[in-house]
Amino acid sequence: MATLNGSAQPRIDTRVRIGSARLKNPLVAASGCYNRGAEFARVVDPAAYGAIVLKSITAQPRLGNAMPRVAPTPAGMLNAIGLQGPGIEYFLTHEAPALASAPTAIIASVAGFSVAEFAAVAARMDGLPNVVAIELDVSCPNVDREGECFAADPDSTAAVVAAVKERVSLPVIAKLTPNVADIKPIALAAQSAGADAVSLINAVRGMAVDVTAARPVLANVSGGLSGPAIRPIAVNAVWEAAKVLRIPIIGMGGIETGRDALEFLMAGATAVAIGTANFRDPLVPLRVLRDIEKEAERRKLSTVAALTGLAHPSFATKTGTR
Amino acid sequence: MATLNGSAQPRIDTRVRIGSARLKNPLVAASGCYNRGAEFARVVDPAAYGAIVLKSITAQPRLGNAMPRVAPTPAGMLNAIGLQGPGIEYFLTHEAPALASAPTAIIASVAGFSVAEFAAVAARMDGLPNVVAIELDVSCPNVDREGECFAADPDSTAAVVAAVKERVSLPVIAKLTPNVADIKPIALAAQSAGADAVSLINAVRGMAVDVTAARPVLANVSGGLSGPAIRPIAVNAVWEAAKVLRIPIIGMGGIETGRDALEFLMAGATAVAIGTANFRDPLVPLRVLRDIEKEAERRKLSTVAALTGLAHPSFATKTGTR
Amino acid sequence: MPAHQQSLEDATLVSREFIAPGFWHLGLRSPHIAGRAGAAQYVAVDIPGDFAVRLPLGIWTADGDTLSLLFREWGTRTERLARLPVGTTLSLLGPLGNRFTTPTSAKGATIVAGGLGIVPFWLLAKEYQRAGIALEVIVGARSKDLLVGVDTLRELGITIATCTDDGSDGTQGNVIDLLRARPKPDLIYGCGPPAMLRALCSFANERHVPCQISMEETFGCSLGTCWGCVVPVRRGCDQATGYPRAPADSRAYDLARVCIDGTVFQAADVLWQR
Amino acid sequence: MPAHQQSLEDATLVSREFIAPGFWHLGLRSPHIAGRAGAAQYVAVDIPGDFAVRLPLGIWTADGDTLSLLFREWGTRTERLARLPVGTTLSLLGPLGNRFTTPTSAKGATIVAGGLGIVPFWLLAKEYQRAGIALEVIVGARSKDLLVGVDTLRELGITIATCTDDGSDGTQGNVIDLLRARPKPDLIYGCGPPAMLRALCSFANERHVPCQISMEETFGCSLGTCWGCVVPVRRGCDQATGYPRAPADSRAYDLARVCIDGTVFQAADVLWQR
Ligand SMILES: Cc1cc2nc3c(=O)[nH]c(=O)nc-3n(C[C@H](O)[C@H](O)[C@H](O)COP(=O)(O)OP(=O)(O)OC[C@H]3O[C@@H](n4cnc5c(N)ncnc54)[C@H](O)[C@@H]3O)c2cc1C
Ligand SMILES: Cc1cc2nc3c(=O)[nH]c(=O)nc-3n(C[C@H](O)[C@H](O)[C@H](O)COP(=O)(O)OP(=O)(O)OC[C@H]3O[C@@H](n4cnc5c(N)ncnc54)[C@H](O)[C@@H]3O)c2cc1C
Ligand SMILES: Cc1cc2nc3c(=O)[nH]c(=O)nc-3n(C[C@H](O)[C@H](O)[C@H](O)COP(=O)(O)O)c2cc1C
Ligand SMILES: Cc1cc2nc3c(=O)[nH]c(=O)nc-3n(C[C@H](O)[C@H](O)[C@H](O)COP(=O)(O)O)c2cc1C
Ligand code: FES
Ligand code: FES
Repeated sequence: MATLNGSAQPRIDTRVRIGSARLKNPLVAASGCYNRGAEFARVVDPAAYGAIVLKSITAQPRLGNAMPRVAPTPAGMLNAIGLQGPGIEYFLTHEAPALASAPTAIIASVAGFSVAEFAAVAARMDGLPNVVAIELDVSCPNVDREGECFAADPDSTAAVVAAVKERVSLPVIAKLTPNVADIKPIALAAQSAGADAVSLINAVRGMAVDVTAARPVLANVSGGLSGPAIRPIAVNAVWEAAKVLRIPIIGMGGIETGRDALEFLMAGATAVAIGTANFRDPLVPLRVLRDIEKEAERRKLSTVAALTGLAHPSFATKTGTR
Repeated sequence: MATLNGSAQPRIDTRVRIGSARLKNPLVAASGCYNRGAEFARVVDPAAYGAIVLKSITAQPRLGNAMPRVAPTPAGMLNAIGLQGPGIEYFLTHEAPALASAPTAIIASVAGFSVAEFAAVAARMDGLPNVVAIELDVSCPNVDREGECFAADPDSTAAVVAAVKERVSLPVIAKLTPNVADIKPIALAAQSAGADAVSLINAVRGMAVDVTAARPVLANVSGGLSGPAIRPIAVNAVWEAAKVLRIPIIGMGGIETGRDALEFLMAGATAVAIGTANFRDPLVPLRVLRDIEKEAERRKLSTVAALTGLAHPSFATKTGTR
Repeated sequence: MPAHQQSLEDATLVSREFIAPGFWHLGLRSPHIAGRAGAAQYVAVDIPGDFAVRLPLGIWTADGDTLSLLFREWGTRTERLARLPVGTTLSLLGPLGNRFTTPTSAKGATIVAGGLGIVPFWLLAKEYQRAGIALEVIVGARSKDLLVGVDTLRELGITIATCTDDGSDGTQGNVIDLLRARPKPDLIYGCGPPAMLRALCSFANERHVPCQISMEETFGCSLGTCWGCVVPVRRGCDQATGYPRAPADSRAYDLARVCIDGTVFQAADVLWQR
Repeated sequence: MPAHQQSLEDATLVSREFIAPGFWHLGLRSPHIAGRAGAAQYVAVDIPGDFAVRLPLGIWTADGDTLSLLFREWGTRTERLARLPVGTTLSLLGPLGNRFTTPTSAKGATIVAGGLGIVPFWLLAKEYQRAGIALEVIVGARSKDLLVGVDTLRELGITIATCTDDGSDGTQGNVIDLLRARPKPDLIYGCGPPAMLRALCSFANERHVPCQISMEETFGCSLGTCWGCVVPVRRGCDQATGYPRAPADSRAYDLARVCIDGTVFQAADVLWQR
């Protein structure tokens, strides 16, 4: 099991709050990138993360898209997994029990194609062992509204959040898409509907062409771009949302180093999620946490939470909640 | 003056058409990245480009944004130049005459903050020496409509294009922003309003935080992300627009190699523009053109134009115009 | 289970050999991974440059503290890898994936490789030599210049039949033609392009010959967590596919991950059409 | 004009020296650029990795076919550069920018450098030595560990006065304090952080001492085409600023590009506030 040289005892308080959930540190393994951590356990202790977000679960089993489903791109990758998954029934029977021995806090993730589906699946996640919050992947097409993506529209986003909030007691996190002209109205709609936090950002729509074969690389044609390439887009989304929100933000998109994570925290995020970078360097949570702690120390801060919004003018006037 | 080893005589027809304009090859130097080519002439012959798009010109002189205005990012850069420029009067008196000795065809670029400003500036560009088309940078905030970006809205985009078309005889190219949920309605609005082509894409909104100073790197906070990082986003925009458009597309965003340019052509672009890559490798147009020609040869095509849309199902049913 | 002992190791590039146009052979000092590498296992290489995901490459030879890679310049990552100077430090993750198994009862086996599908077989050949079991090897490619690694395998003292589509080396024809022309094998191992593997599976399944194939897909994580590399396999087969399963009501298969449930699958378990 | 003879050159890294924590000295064989480098000129380096724009670094020494760079690990690009093995090929574009000028009539001059602002002065000192003109050098930094390159400059046989904010080397105080304590110089050259340069310009302008400063900004293109690196300068000054000019009606200045109109500006021409 790998550890990092020079990572001394934490001298500062790394805990953060996401609604009523307390995470031991602000690092979250992003949905769809970490399973429950078991595959990584051979190289790194997944307990390095303050929480692990599960792959999004749908009502029905889904086979996902045809192959190829992933493609490397400059400083990033495209994926079009297509929400492959066993569906909520199988998940509850065969997988949820194992959450009792999860290495760290778990955030369940729900995806759906109608408001009712979100609410029904989320309700069944409430109260599972070690699950401290529920994230809603509202970046899928809304079949109630002609297939437009939920998170492209404030009303659809609000409808999902409100319906879920009615059914669950855990904190609810709305995960928004960057494929919009302005993230602020969507984030505000989520907040008004009762979201306890927002996750920013899901992958950015993109595609690649295989010029030898003269066809799209992905069988699904387009996919989601993740990795360092999208970091400036993601930091901007967090910054914009932080202008208008009271609820905490979980920032993500291309985090590979402590410096990258600090960009998000200083732009207004309370926690950060790491996805693609785990594939390149499984030790990434150790490095990032060590470097965040160092920065807090350098600034003579006693908590990591105090880094939130340091670069953001809005935070000069805000108080406590984050 | 550098040339490339092994770049033999073109054996295939590299010419392309953008409306009534004929370019000797499909490579265009992107707006804001090449001036008129003079600075590059010490290292490479700017005539390698089929056309050079000038930096966008506004009605009034503009000082642009405060410094810093650029920042490196993973596989890209951010810029927030802020349309610095001498304004149309100065341009016409002091700079336009030199266009008579331009190394290749020139595409003038116009930016404005109202429909009237676009039309007035574009009208004065019509008929300048060597200028073969006019590109409209509709990615600036629209003061007529509460500062929303023109290209975020189909109607604003159409209004600009229509107003300009009434005043100029040269082909008009609408340059659209990727910062929208769906590029198709905007591209269609430009086409219906009479645009002869669209340029896709302008830089993607992003930002970076200087974590040492705990403030945004750019004085303007956010800027435009360009370079290889955005290529999958740009290729996707071209692919989407090509589904619905009849007019040609100039594709751009992160092109550094022939393979990159081929992605755009095969996704449906008739020409491609290169911006940021000139900064890293001034020889980029030579390399890209050679490799595009090689690919056309490998496929036994007699024209580069025949590469357009090769990967795109819509092109199987389309004819001639591109 | 030895296949699950993996390391994240900083390897040193110790040799770099151009073997044919577009083909390279790299030697890497990587004691932990080399010491544990099994046939059909691979490493995930963090190529320096603007790459956010690792590149999976099969382990060709492994001897003492050194392993080697045999690869083609396919695209940007392999081109970059081919140009790194000796002395470069490269982060490797491995050995990854399961292995070809060598049944102790085997009387003999036939290896069928297409092009770079030869990669997993140097280690397998060594295992067979150690076990003293007879092995015959068939390697095919489109043409002579795409037949690489054959000499290295011959150096082990193994007899190899080659074939090419254009007859530029060995018999003219493909590996299945060659296989058909021989006595029915007891056991087959296969690796190569999808079309070849598919034909090989039909061949083996029709004749009820046990056959193990090593498959390839574009990988994202190489670790089993992104679900980017799935292949449909018969439900209830050998592979511990983990979740998610195909919907029980509609399809009689699971989606297995090539990167971690494979790369080795039983020919009888792989379903070629969805 | 020699400053305009630029090359795109594949240079070889021939030496790599750690000179103080975070500071590095690299030697590069780059005959075309080294042969033409002038004081205050720079190279734009294409750092291998995920970087879309070149990194500008001042030319420290240039001797025969080799030039050297003296730099600090500021961030990702300089960190990467510091870790490249000797033997690496690096694409350089240069020499870029204008140069310090050495008036033939000069009786003597004073160099004022802050921290890494020492970089342009090795080449300038050589020029002065060749011309046989007296030179005095003042170098300051926050503390001793940030004073780099001083020994190399002393090796040319030049007397150097140092100062540090904390008194850990030389006089305690800043370079302007030192300058004030001396007889009025005939000519000043300056390079260093913005605050120092600004103070230096006030000092020189108030006393009507001719003063040339080499400035720094974050660069995009390093070629004069992206307008990412501008500084306001007095209208009608020496610098050929090219377009675009500031609006004639409202402001009495032009925006000059540091990368190509500079990096050297006359202290009397630079406008520090907009
Ligand atoms: C487990 C595993 C083991 C592997 N072992 C080896 C090995 O030992 N040696 C080796 O050379 N490769 C091996 N590969 C294949 C290699 O990982 C891929 O070819 C990879 O895509 C090359 O990356 P790239 O960035 O250089 O090219 P890419 O940019 O990914 O591809 C460039 C172009 O090449 C085409 N292409 C890429 N790979 C292939 C392929 N395998 N077959 C046909 N066309 C292709 C693409 O369609 C594209 O047009 C292995 C793959 C896996 C999953
Ligand atoms: C013409 C020119 C010549 C130069 N010559 C040299 C040289 O000879 N030696 C040298 O060491 N540098 C030199 N620089 C500065 C160097 O190019 C920049 O510092 C560059 O930003 C470093 O890139 P990076 O990617 O490593 O760091 P970045 O990622 O750009 O910066 C990382 C962090 O360091 C801070 N930072 C970066 N640069 C500076 C700076 N110069 N001063 C204070 N804080 C900074 C940033 O604010 C940021 O917090 C020169 C710059 C120019 C324009
Ligand atoms: C292979 C892969 C699968 C993903 N699956 C999901 C998913 O099921 N639900 C979800 O909300 N986000 C999913 N994401 C998005 C990530 O959680 C994250 O928002 C995005 O990748 C940006 O972060 P990164 O750059 O650190 O990877 C997936 C990302 C990847 C790369
Ligand atoms: C420094 C800089 C300045 C730019 N200025 C303009 C501009 O004035 N008008 C415009 O339409 N696009 C401008 N662009 C956008 C480019 O023309 C191009 O659309 C974008 O950079 C994507 O291409 P690239 O990745 O090849 O650079 C600018 C881009 C850069 C990097
Ligand atoms: S490559 Fe990620 S699961 Fe196989
Ligand atoms: S850095 Fe581009 S103009 Fe100076």
